[in-house]
Amino acid sequence: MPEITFLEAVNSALKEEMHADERVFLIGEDIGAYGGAFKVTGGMLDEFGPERIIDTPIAEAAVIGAAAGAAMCGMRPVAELQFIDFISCGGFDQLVTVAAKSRFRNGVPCPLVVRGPAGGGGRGGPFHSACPEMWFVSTPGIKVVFPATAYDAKGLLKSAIRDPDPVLFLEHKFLYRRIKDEVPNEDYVVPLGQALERRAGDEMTIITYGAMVHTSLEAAEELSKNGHSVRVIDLRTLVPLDEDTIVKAAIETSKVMIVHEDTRRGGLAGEIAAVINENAFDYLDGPILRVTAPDTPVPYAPSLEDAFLPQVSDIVTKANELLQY
Amino acid sequence: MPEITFLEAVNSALKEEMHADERVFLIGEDIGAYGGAFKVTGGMLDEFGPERIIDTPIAEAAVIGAAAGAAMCGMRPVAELQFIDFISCGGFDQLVTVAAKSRFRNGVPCPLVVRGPAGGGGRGGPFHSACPEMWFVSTPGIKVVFPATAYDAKGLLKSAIRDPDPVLFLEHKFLYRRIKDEVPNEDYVVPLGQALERRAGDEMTIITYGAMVHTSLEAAEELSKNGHSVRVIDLRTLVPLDEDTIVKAAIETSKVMIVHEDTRRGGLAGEIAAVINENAFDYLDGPILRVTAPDTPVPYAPSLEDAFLPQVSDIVTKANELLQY
Amino acid sequence: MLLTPRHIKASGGKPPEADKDHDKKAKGGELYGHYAANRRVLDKSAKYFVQKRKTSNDAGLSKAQLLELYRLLFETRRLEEHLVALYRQTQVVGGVYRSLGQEATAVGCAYGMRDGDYLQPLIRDLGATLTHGVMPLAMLRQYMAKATGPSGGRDLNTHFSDPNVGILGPVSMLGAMVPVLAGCLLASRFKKEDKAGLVFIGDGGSSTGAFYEGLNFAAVQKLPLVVVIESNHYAYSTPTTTQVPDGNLVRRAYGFGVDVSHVDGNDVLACYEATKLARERGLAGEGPTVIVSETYRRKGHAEHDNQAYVEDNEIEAWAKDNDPLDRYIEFLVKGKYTSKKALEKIRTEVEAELDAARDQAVAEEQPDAQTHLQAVFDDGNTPWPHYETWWRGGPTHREGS
Amino acid sequence: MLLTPRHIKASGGKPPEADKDHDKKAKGGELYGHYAANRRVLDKSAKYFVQKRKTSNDAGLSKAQLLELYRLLFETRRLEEHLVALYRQTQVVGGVYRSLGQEATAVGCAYGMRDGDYLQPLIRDLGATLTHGVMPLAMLRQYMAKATGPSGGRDLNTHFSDPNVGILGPVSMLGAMVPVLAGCLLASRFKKEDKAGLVFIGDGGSSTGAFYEGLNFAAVQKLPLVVVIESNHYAYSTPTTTQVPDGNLVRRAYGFGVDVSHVDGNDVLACYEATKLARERGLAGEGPTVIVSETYRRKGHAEHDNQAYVEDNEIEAWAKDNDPLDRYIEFLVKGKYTSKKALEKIRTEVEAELDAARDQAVAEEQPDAQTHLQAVFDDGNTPWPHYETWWRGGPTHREGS
Ligand SMILES: Cc1ncc(C[n+]2csc(CCOP(=O)(O)OP(=O)(O)O)c2C)c(N)n1
Ligand SMILES: Cc1ncc(C[n+]2csc(CCOP(=O)(O)OP(=O)(O)O)c2C)c(N)n1
Ligand SMILES: [Mg+2]
Ligand SMILES: [Mg+2]
Repeated sequence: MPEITFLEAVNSALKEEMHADERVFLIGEDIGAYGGAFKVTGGMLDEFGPERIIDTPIAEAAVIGAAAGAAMCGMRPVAELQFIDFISCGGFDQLVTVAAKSRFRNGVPCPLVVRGPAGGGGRGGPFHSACPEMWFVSTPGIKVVFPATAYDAKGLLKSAIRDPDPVLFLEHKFLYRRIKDEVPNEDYVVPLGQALERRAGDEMTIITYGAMVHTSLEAAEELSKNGHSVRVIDLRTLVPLDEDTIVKAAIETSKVMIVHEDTRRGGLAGEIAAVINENAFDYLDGPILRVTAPDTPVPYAPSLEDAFLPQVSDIVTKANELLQY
Repeated sequence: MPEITFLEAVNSALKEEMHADERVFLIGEDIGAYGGAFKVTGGMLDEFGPERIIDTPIAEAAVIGAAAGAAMCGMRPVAELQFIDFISCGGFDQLVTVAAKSRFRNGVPCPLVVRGPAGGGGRGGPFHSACPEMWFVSTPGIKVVFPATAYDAKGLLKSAIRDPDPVLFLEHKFLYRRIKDEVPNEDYVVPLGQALERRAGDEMTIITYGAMVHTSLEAAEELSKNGHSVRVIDLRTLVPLDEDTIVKAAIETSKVMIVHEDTRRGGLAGEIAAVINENAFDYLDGPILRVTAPDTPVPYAPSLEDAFLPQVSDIVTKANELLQY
Repeated sequence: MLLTPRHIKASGGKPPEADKDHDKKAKGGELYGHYAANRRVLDKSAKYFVQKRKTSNDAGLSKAQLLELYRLLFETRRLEEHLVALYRQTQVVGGVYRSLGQEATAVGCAYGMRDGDYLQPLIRDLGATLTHGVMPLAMLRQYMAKATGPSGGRDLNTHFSDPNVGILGPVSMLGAMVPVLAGCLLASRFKKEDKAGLVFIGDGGSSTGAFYEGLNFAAVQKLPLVVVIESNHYAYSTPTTTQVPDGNLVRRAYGFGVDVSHVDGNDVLACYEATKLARERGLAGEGPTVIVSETYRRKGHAEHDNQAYVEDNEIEAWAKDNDPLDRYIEFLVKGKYTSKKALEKIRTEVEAELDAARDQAVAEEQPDAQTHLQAVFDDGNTPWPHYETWWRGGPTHREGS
Repeated sequence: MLLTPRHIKASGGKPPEADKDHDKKAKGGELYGHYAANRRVLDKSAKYFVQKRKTSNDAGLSKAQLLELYRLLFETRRLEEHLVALYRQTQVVGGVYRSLGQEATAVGCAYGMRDGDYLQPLIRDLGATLTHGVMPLAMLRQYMAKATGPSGGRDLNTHFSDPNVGILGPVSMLGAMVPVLAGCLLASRFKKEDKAGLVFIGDGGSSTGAFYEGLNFAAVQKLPLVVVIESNHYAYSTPTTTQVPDGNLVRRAYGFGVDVSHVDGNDVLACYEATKLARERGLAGEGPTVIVSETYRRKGHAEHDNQAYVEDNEIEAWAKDNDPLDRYIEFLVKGKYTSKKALEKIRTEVEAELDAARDQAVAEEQPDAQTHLQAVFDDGNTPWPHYETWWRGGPTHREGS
């Protein structure tokens, strides 16, 4: 199996799905000749032509709206946002209003994928570093995917494209060229809604997703040096949330910590805390704790962004607190 | 003290603040001659003239964007959305991007208020019934207020207008003409960030806000008939969240249930569950439970909407479960 | 005098200019269809629109088609009256939004499309919905939130979709459906279907960013999209002059670099013809057309609105002198296309059909939460009434039917 | 030949039409400022813009003002070159976005405003920022994320604001600042201040819904807003013809019902004059003006962009024959407004200032998270550098200074 980067994995998922299914097309800004701001769609214009790789005006309501319309009419559009931050513009309404509610309102499926680079660490400042997942996790009707590895990125994107409902697919830009995996040449999918245990452990569990999977694994490794056995669960999909895996971990390890890059208030950690309370309260031997970014916009200066982003040491400190509880 | 409706309370807060502070002005759709879709600004055009009661095109990015610009330049704008649902359109970006980040980015305060009718029960269907609070609770930089009584609506709106930061002020439309309170004629404020114990109790606590305060109080009354003593806390402000009152209730009653009209996944209940875990885990005698709307858009038919909205009986049932835990 | 819609080419054609002689010409009746009429929004008298005008028949419609149009106009008006009556009996859930006085735009424009084309009606486009093929019974069910209605009680009014028959129900967020329709037409391009799209928007809704982004995208992509701006003087209570400088919607449309048609929106044949031509141009690869339809909303925004913001006599003047049905009847009878008796027969038939539909709909049930609060995602549950239960098909005589 | 910007009145004036003789006229050099030039975006040669043209001086500027403009143009270009050098040394955090070849628009338009007016520059408007009164040192600090920079390291590039001196830094979301500037001008109206606003937008950014809603609102409210569309052929890699039919930004602007000025964006005096006039009209109550500035982005979107999508020789042709600094020097020297030596002196002064500023900024610290990750809400912490630390005031000779 070849080793490819996260970015190449996304690219090859797009290409393979476009070859396999003529209903799949791409739409977005600068995705054609330029190959996208991060070159995720590099080379695809030559391969598929301007009819299937549609460059648009700077108009996210048009990008996502047109994708939604095409999806309702039987296509399988994949819309790219140059940075996922721009989802707050006109396209927001298209996703939460048009796409998310279509099936419920009148049984018309709207199988579009909106994908784009998310997350910090790239010194992008307040408008190029967002983790906007909670706007959509809290909106019924949108699936939300946030992969951590190249293998998952490819397998999950394929699932997302084949899924009969709207999917927001978040690609952590810090991982694009930093993460390499062995990825099969044969077609495969990673099903939506299945978390993965990335590291076994029985003293406590860290539940996390996206780039924080790697930070959490480092932290778990460090904790193991002091003899601690920490399970690390990579959610991979936030909607549907794999409650079974979460609850099982809570029952088996009795201590749970949630780590996310997103800011704290209203973050996914709260939802997980509620789910565990409802399903595994009796098994808890300590409070469900959170390590998250603070409630500020993402700052620009490296000194600030590093303080903003959860670091290995933050996780280790909080984990020790919980382990000693 | 005169008894006035929730709607009249909002109206009089706006009027009094406009009289007291010439920097205050209103901007929105049909708020002038028509007095707003719900007549909240009725009569104000005559009193203050078209310069201070600005009717706009149907363009929420313009409404909130212009309010944000004026706020940065020293005014105290109050923007009305005809229904808060339309916050998903272009105005969303203005609120989460321009207004919310202004102070953090460069120390420029952006003291605007965005207010509008929220919530279900009015048979408004999927696009006129929203509880969109979590989009903003999860976005650093916006305060979120959701009053339950006429007295609070007036006092909190005054606080919101005087607050140095952006505030989203949600008015539950079901309460507009159904709730009447004694409201003082003299100027008063209800400070942001302070929850209120609406009913004393020591066996368990229901934490809630908005229209669900009334539903929860009814449920508590019903539970009391079986001898149960249930505390009911009205959050009033979701950001800043009154963590002290929440934690104190958890410590004192050991059992906590959260009730909200908003849908479940990613709702405020999760955040509260996390806060309690972090601060009062040892005191809990049972899991933190949730009664919320299900994860669907708000349906139109009365039969469906009634099933969607949490009812007294839903609360009682879940409370009994927790009481017996 | 042939009253054809005024057509402004995207490039090369004369764009609109302010007309200093407006008032003089208006008095002389010359200004028919001229954009400057729109400035009368500011006026108290609405005199311009009160000019007696006939309705053209250079549209080349057969007698059967002309009568079919009348049937649809009448059906639209009467169905709305039924809805108001049901509203007063608290049978309707939520509000009723009338199109009284502007039925010609909804019906005429929709009649200019063909079966299979995409139609996106707004709340005031009941007539377009009926014309494109929805059963009156379906609308009654929808307004009364019945389980049998097209959205199974989950959504209201014209808010129901089935792309298989080309109906794309709106969301309430104005403007949002313009990019969505552009997307439908992208899909048709992929599938090599010969489909065009018709999307309605209000004078108010045309101020939204979504409208701008969507129409511009369709223009750049040269998609066969027909956009009808229903310029009915008001957006809720707001006059058109608050939506766009001088209330000039034609200039606004011109800025998109698309063809613009400026028509008398109370002339059902002008609306029909403008749409038909726009559709053909679109399918010939010439891109979108915006039709600015001048009409007037004689009722309030919804039944609860008492229209206190409207000048005295404005409504009465429009009702008396520029009712789209009255005008059309006059044209049909004076032009000897039909007899009063034939029209009476149509009315009797429609009345009977609507009475029956109402009785049936009233007797039906609201949806059960066990079966109708599901399927936010595909979960194997498909409790929606299939379009075959609410679709009667396009009108018999419509071209291409 | 006086080269004044072409001005199109919102009402009554001649709106743009397609010009069949475009190519002929363009060859003859007649088409100066004509909107049809914009269609050359499609062309490979960019020949039209290569026409040798002079720069006018019917703008009525004094010698001191003319030299001040030169200083600002040169300072802008050199400061960007410093930033590129620092970027290569990994001293800059994030990217560098050049305005090479389009400095005349940023500087000229900003020079047409007055101190206290609101200015909203975008990433490519460093020149406007300097012209309005920001210190080069502040920009260096900002690009290197220093605690001493205007945003204290929290945000980047031109993203810093202080309404007290009229600087409204953008958010990255294109178009979003147009309604915000309209709001600033509402505030000035309330306060009875005589302030106008200047907001920059790209050809690409003018496709956004926020731009549409904001400009339309300003137009309906007749606010004194000057909108400069920097038509520089590209939005990232996307040509203007993908943003708007025929790449026709003048027609797009005309649709808003505002005055439109179409100028040679590489002519600093034309930009100055168009802005000055637009500002005056705005303050006289005539509402917004859109200035469509024809220019060319000679560098990639940012330093990492290799411009593979650009046709051969396009950049070279613009550099050789239509550099805004070269043109202006030629005008100044041939017109005997100054000597080569005087210009050389200016350059030497600017170089020294910039060197000193760079050395100072490089030596400074990044912000401390203890003090700079606070105050999302008003919490008594105000760690932002006050504008007095980054503001040198408007240029000495600018009108109204
Ligand atoms: C984006 C958005 N903002 C506000 C509203 C509330 N609203 C519903 S209808 C309406 C007036 C619409 O006027 P117009 O577009 O002229 O259509 P008409 O009712 O005249 O047919 C308004 C403001 C909405 N539905 N969507
Ligand atoms: C709403 C929005 N969508 C996308 C982007 C990403 N983006 C940043 S700059 C840019 C190109 C801008 O082109 P243009 O407006 O022509 O300005 P120029 O760079 O040419 O000065 C794009 C697409 C953005 N900043 N905002
Ligand atoms: Mg209207
Ligand atoms: Mg550009």
